[in-house]
Amino acid sequence: MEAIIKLNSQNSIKKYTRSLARFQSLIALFILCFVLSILSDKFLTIDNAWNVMRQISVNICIATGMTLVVLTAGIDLSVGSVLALSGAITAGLLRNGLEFPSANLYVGFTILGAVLAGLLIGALLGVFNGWTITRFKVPPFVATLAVLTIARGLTMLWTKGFPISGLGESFSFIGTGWFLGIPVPVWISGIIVLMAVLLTRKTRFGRYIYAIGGNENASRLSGINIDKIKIAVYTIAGGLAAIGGIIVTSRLDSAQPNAGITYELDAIAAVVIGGTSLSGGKGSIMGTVLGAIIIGVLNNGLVLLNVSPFWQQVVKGFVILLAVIIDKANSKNQ
Amino acid sequence: MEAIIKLNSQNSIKKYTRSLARFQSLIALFILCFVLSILSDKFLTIDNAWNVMRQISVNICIATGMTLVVLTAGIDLSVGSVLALSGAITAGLLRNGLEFPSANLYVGFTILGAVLAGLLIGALLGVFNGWTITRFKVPPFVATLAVLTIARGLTMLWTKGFPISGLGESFSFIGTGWFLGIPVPVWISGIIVLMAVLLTRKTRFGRYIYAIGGNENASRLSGINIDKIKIAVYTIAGGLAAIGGIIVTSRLDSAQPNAGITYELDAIAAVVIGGTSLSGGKGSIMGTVLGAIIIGVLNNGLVLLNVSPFWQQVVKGFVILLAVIIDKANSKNQ
Amino acid sequence: MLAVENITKRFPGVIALNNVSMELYPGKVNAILGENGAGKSTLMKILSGVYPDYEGRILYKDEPVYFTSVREAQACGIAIIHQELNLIPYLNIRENIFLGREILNKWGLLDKEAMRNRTKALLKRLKLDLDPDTPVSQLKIGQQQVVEIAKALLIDADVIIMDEPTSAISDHEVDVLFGIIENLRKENKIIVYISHKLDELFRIADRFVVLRDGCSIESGDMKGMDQDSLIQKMVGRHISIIRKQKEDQSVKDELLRIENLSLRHSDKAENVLKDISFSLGRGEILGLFGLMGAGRTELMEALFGLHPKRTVGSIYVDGKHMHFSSPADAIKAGLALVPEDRKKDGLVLGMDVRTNICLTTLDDLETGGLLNHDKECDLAEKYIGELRIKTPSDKQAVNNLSGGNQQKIVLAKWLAKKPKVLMLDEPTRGIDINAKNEIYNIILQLADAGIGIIVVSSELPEILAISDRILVLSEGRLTAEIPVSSASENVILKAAIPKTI
Amino acid sequence: KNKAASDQPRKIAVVVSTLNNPWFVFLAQKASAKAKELGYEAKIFDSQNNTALETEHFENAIASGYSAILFNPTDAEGSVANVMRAKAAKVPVFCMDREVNTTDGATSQILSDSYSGCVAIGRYFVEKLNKQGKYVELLGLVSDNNTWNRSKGFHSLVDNYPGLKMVAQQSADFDRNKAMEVLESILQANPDIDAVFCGNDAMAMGAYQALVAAGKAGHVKVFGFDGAEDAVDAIKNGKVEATAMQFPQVMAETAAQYADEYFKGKREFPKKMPVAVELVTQNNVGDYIAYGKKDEGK
Ligand SMILES: Nc1ncnc2c1ncn2[C@@H]1O[C@H](COP(=O)(O)OP(=O)(O)OP(=O)(O)O)[C@@H](O)[C@H]1O
Ligand SMILES: Nc1ncnc2c1ncn2[C@@H]1O[C@H](COP(=O)(O)OP(=O)(O)OP(=O)(O)O)[C@@H](O)[C@H]1O
Ligand SMILES: [Mg+2]
Ligand SMILES: [Mg+2]
Repeated sequence: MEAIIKLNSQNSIKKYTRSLARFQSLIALFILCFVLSILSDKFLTIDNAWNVMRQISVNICIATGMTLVVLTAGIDLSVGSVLALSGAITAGLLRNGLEFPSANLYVGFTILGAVLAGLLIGALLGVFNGWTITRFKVPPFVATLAVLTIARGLTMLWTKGFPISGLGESFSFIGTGWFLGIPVPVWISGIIVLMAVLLTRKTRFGRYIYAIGGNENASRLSGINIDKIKIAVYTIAGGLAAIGGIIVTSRLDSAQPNAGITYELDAIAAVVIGGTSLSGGKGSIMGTVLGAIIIGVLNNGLVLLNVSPFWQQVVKGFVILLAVIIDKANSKNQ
Repeated sequence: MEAIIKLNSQNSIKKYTRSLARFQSLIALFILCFVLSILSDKFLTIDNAWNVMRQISVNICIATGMTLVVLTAGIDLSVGSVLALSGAITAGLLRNGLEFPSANLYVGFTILGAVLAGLLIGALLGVFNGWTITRFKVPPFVATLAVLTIARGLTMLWTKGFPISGLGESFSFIGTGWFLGIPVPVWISGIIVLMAVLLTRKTRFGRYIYAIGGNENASRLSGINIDKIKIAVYTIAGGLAAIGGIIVTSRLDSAQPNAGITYELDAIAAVVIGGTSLSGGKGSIMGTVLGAIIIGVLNNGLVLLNVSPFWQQVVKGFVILLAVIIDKANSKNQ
Repeated sequence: MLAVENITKRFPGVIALNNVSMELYPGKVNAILGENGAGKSTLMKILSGVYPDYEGRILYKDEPVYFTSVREAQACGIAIIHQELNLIPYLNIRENIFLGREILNKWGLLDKEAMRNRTKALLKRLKLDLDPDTPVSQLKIGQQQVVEIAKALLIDADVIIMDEPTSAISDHEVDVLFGIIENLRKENKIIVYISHKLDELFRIADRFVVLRDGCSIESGDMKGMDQDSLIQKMVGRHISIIRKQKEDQSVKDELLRIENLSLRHSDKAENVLKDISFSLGRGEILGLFGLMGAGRTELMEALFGLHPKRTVGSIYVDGKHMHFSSPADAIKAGLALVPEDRKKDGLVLGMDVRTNICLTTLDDLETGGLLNHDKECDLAEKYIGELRIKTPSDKQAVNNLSGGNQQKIVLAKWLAKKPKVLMLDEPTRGIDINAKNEIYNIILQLADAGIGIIVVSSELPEILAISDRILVLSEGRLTAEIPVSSASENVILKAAIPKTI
Repeated sequence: KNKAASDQPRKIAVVVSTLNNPWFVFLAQKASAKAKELGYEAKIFDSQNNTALETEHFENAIASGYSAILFNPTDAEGSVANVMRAKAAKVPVFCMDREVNTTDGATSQILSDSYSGCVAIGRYFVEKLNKQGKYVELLGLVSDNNTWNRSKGFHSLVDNYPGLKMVAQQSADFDRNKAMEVLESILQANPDIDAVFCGNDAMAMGAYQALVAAGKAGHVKVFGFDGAEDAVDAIKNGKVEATAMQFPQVMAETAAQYADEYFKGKREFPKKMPVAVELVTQNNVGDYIAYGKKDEGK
């Protein structure tokens, strides 16, 4: 009896320190926020907080998908292009519908229809990624790099290189609206994060993602269908990039053919700053969210302080480095 | 006696098949060249061959360094920015020298001096990469991403956003000259490749690079000084990026502040298409060279054929995918 | 003499060594005994410079020494064969053996020929018939272990530490190794030998040191010791070794039948397994014996659906013809495989104990589509208790557990799956005598519960102790099928030795 | 050599700095369309804002027998070497929109003067703001010297009015989304600004979007540069104050026309032919369509 009580109390202490440990990047974030709030009195305002949240919502969507991919020891470089293509498809269908001159047919699209079509395209590109990676054993880096190029080309072909603008008030709601006092993009990214947390922590699928990244061989021998899980993960990443694309398009009221260029780097940076290991099997969605917030706060802070664009990059590089070093130092002590 | 003979003949057969296997990407390259030479009569000309060689020489410099880094299971995203900064420093020193207004001092630079200064900067940034990675255990992706940003910022600060041009005839020789019937950049990249092949195959240092990438822990247990090797590898990568920067600057007779953007992707693509595994320990310099040639031939070929720029991207993506799939399929049969 | 004084080593949540002292003598084989997790490997790692942070001190030739790196220990003449294989998979044998001590020619470049020749000589000495240029990733685990031994023999060391060098090799190679150890002993080297195979210790060891729970318990001369008292010292209490009650039984109720199974080599046009047929009954324990490289592991893998494209032949489970195109299919049909290489194929090392144990049975641990934390904990606790897995908690990463305990986790994860047929490839490799006993016990219980069991083992006593029937494999062919009642070491060995030699 | 080639149509290369910006897509398409109309084969090369890639395009184009290059340089200095390369190969180069800093490289340069265009914008800016107020400048890519030409042109005028205070100067990379995000953040620090000057129209549209989100549309005046479709529409709807109309179609077609004349033997071309940049405001926007005047080119 005594032993059990002792065990329990030990357990709860451990749990407590562990849950603190999980939020270690918080320390770096706190320091950053602290410094910024000293330097600018505009930083710590509710308005600005919503501002930052809204700005990072797209990166959070993408980075959430990227986290899943990276947890399986993969990588997805195509997200930026997928974002652009999905946004362009949605905008194009919404604006112009689909014409089949040969059949003398015109199909108009509702907002829902156009959005679903955009999502479908994103998911399909994800399936394609997963398929080449699992079926032909193409390294994820190359497979998704190829899709990066292909999707960008398709975007250019679809838009002919010109933005598609004027998508209407109601479509704008997705990117610029507010609901219950919270911006809609924040709702969307929040829900995505919640679902992803649930997925990674509480479902079999999530567990398999970690297992595959940790040891693919052992996972196969444990009866896990590696290919299925991987394809699913890339599909989710594609779908989430598409959601990001729709948010961006809606916010700008315009689909830009060059949207999303280098977004993959931002997303991967959020993932890695958040403590997920690029070799797979280790990391968390909440870490990625923290990583994205750190990047977002940094971008916001540098503009608030009106740091010259030349210096911004230098400062940004050093702060990111410092954030990771602080994080590492802490996780070591613990 | 018989047994020995048998063993030896077996050995030589094995060696033979293995050396064939090493050049497997050649098949993909041959197919590509064959198709291109059918489609365009300009493709298979000596002029065009030098053309392609000269064009890929910068990527080969960078990708050679990248191969070493990737073999240790690292990655170096900073090469593009390092290239820009080194080029800018060399051009700036050559053009304007260094002024110390406080000391009322002006230091002029010879071409050699300016080039060495550029190389030094590249190597120093490499040392910095290696130092943060080994000393603070920052994941290479983040560490070099930070340096990517920092070096780009420093380039902007140094050039104030303007190109530095008019560097003189003799400096141009590095990028545009010919020597013994071969373009100088091709000489430079060729020598670098030779030395890197020697390094990886014939030296202790090279052996340790493979060992670290194959199993870092086991290497440490074998008494290898991991940190030293890693720092050296990043330093080499930085130095080679600097050489690339000097070639680019010399070819254009101008240092562009935005030079080298996304070059890291090209370099990594060459490495991976060449069969080096991003998880380290496996791969070769010659593979990377083949990868770079495939990319270069593809870029060249798509331009020679009258493919529209938008379609080019789509085609390029698919061809890269196909090249890797062909490669994989062959290495499986063997 | 090498002496260790009051060494204490802590890991987060564990005290691996607690005030340990011992003396190791030259010209003697010093055996270190202890249960899994007793701290043997940790102590050896301190001696070889892997862990520079410890309390206490080391005396070598009466001088205090302190190693901050492996290199320093090597320079002092200390060589070690680590328990865990530490080879670089993509490098070849020669490159691995010379890693960190390459021979250079006069240009400062690697002298490949010199290294190849010395490797050849070493391999010959160890009777490993392999080309020095074979990549290590193509070697089976037993061959890799021989390479590890070669690596330690390369440097002219004064102290040679062998941490379970024989866990993955069969008797033939053990004999070779012991021959080498004899020589080293004659050269007055300090030999430290760790093994869970007590019979080996009686053959080779001169002295023993017993560790229990991180403390040094006793040391002395091997002469005059018997197995029971050694076990008593290690475990702290008396245990009796389990043996199966021999009741001659023919296959009652057929569970698994294999007909004409062949397996093509992964890159050569020949068969690794040739025309194998046998059957397994409900509640039967089938022992599968063979020398290293006989193809036992390949047989298990083929049965488990790991090489669907290279396998031909028929598999029947419960009389139903089956085709397995992946392990998932085999698992669905009720098969389970505890693989030979637990690190590579058995465990997700970075994950914790609980997650590893639950990995195969997640579908049973869900409520309403979500994983149920309590059910997971219960399952993990159950097996940690039943198999006496020594771990500070079920949240410990399996990485940090001792080898024996890792093995138990692999076993646990398959027991949780409640298979019809359990295939165990070297299940007691690296496991202490007590745990071995427990595993035998479990195997027998499972058999009583009607599970068909195939045990692959290189240890004849083990095979003889627990099998109902024994199959012998030699060069990919089934050469004998012997009911245990008529089996003896001689008969089995005769069938196992290839005819071509 | 020319004889042999004359059986097939001659080939004209259109090398543009980037296709990631609709303005240049338009320029490239018009140039290639005009060349095709004149009976030539035409192909577009995208330099992706990368001078080194531009060099490759020149080399490839020269090697594969293009007879003229309609050229939109990535950089006034960095592209000099490329133009000289073509000159050495006796391939005439006609620059469009952007200049290269050499007098004897290009056969002719048909230029739109960003600098004076921005001076004009600056003048209108001062007038609209009544010489009084706080404003924000959004720069393009800081590594692009066009960014600085525009900025300098603007400031050469506006900086003479001490009542006009620039409270923030940030880069938004010529990108609509980036402009929106950057201005959103700037508005946090400076909620009371009166105007935003943007280095191109994409950024102007992004800035407008940010103002809408902050509820400040209509209170803050937005100025762009280029004459893109969205901006012209936005000026019509009173969302944006003004932009500077460049005439890509005019420049592209002139360049193609010159190439045609060159092949027909003409060698005397104006070294520099400026195409005026016109100020488009809410007063005269009716005369303009995307990238041009209403009546032109139809
Ligand atoms: N890196 C580590 N981190 C945390 N705990 C560790 C680590 N390495 C070992 N331990 C713990 O230290 C104890 C001693 O382990 P050690 O490997 O020395 O045992 P051993 O006697 O060699 O066992 P075996 O016979 O199974 O090899 C065990 O409880 C183990 O879990
Ligand atoms: N990946 C591989 N590449 C080349 N040869 C292989 C490979 N795997 C197995 N072999 C060969 O197949 C034969 C059977 O090996 P296997 O490991 O199945 O035997 P085993 O009886 O299980 O031996 P061990 O005692 O090592 O487990 C051996 O000759 C081995 O060399
Ligand atoms: Mg041990
Ligand atoms: Mg085996």
